[in-house]
Amino acid sequence: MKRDILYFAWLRERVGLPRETIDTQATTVAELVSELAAREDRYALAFSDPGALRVALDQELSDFTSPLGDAREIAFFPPMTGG
Amino acid sequence: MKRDILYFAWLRERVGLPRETIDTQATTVAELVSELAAREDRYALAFSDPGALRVALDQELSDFTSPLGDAREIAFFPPMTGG
Amino acid sequence: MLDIRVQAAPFDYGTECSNVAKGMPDIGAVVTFCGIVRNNDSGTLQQMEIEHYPGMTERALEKIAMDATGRWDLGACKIIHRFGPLAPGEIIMMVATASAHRADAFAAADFLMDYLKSRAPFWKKERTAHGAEWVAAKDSDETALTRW
Amino acid sequence: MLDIRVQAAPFDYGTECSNVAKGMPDIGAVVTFCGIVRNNDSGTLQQMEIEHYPGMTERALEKIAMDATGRWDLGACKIIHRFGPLAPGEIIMMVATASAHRADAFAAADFLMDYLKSRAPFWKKERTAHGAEWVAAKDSDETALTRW
Repeated sequence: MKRDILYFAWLRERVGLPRETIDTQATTVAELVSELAAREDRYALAFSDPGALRVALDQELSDFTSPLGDAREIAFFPPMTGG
Repeated sequence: MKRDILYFAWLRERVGLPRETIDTQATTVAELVSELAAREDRYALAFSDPGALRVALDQELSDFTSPLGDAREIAFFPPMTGG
Repeated sequence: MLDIRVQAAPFDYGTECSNVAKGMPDIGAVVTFCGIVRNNDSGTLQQMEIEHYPGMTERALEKIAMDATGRWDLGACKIIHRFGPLAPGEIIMMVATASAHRADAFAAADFLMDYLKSRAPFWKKERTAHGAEWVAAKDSDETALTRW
Repeated sequence: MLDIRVQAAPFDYGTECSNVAKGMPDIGAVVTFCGIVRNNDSGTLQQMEIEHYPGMTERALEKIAMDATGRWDLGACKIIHRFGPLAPGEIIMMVATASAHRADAFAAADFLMDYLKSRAPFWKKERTAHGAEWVAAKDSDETALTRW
């Protein structure tokens, strides 16, 4: 299934791009992370500590154990620092 | 000793004046209150429930058990409602 | 750093908010509170008259502000309180605190308001077509002080 | 009643404070918070760059504001948050809450800030002569959420 993957802040800088569309068989966030980390060194580095990351499915904060479901847009980023 | 006695809010309205100078032998706030309450009906009414009143000695909040000391200005008023 | 004013004249809340931390590089957070003459439930309030104790008021506000700056790391602390007759919707008073961090600014503003409510010599009288009545102090305002 | 804006442009904090409760007879209390780009201890900060997640940001802020209006009796709730490059001393964001009573206005503003800090998709990067660094989230910001 085709999904848009978005990266923000230092994750965006490590991966080297803000968004990309990939075709994936992953069914959970954790599976998607494993698939991305296996792609290239820069992805492996970016996702080396998933506990330090957050994920949003279609712009809703979610968990790494969540099923991807129909989510079109999956975003990864460091903990937020608003305000 | 001569002391200025001030009244505020509904206490001022009941006593019928905002301030007066009296010559008193009272040595504590409680004694002064008894003396004032004994003067006239309007004072008796104004001071009928001292628990509902507050006192300041020379512009510092104080207690009814406090000695009057050198205080020149003794103010009585209801609980404050600032803000 | 302390800015304390007791006045009959109106003041511009927006302007006072803007200038709390002007030119202070260490400030990351400003909190302001503004109290407004609220109408009663039946909408019949004509006027709120605020009486105060000139001299003691300034001293009490200064003490409260000093207590706040002693407890929290504040770069600025402002209290403006009006007295005299006010119409519904008019601004009664404001406080503003500025700090490096938000927790200090919030706690200090909250503290200022709690003490201002029951330790500063102001009294409110509400006037409607049916007459005038002094606003009674709330027990909850007195117990709020135990938080600190 | 909700006023939520995410923008690169500056806004006038004073004006935004003034108009929170304009024309609302039930409001007795307004609380505002304003976040400012604070310089670092050595005074070498050149710029703070704020990145955000367009679309999700607006949704997250709306959810946080809705949660606040569900928990407290608010007549108005405003959040303005900027993104892009900001200089030291510039205003980053503000929240404002209006209520009949001060306790609701204070609690809601404090709540909005706690959730905004760690549940709205903003990230800050600080630039000095020595390079740029992403601001790390603080554990204390995450634990602050357990207060609510």
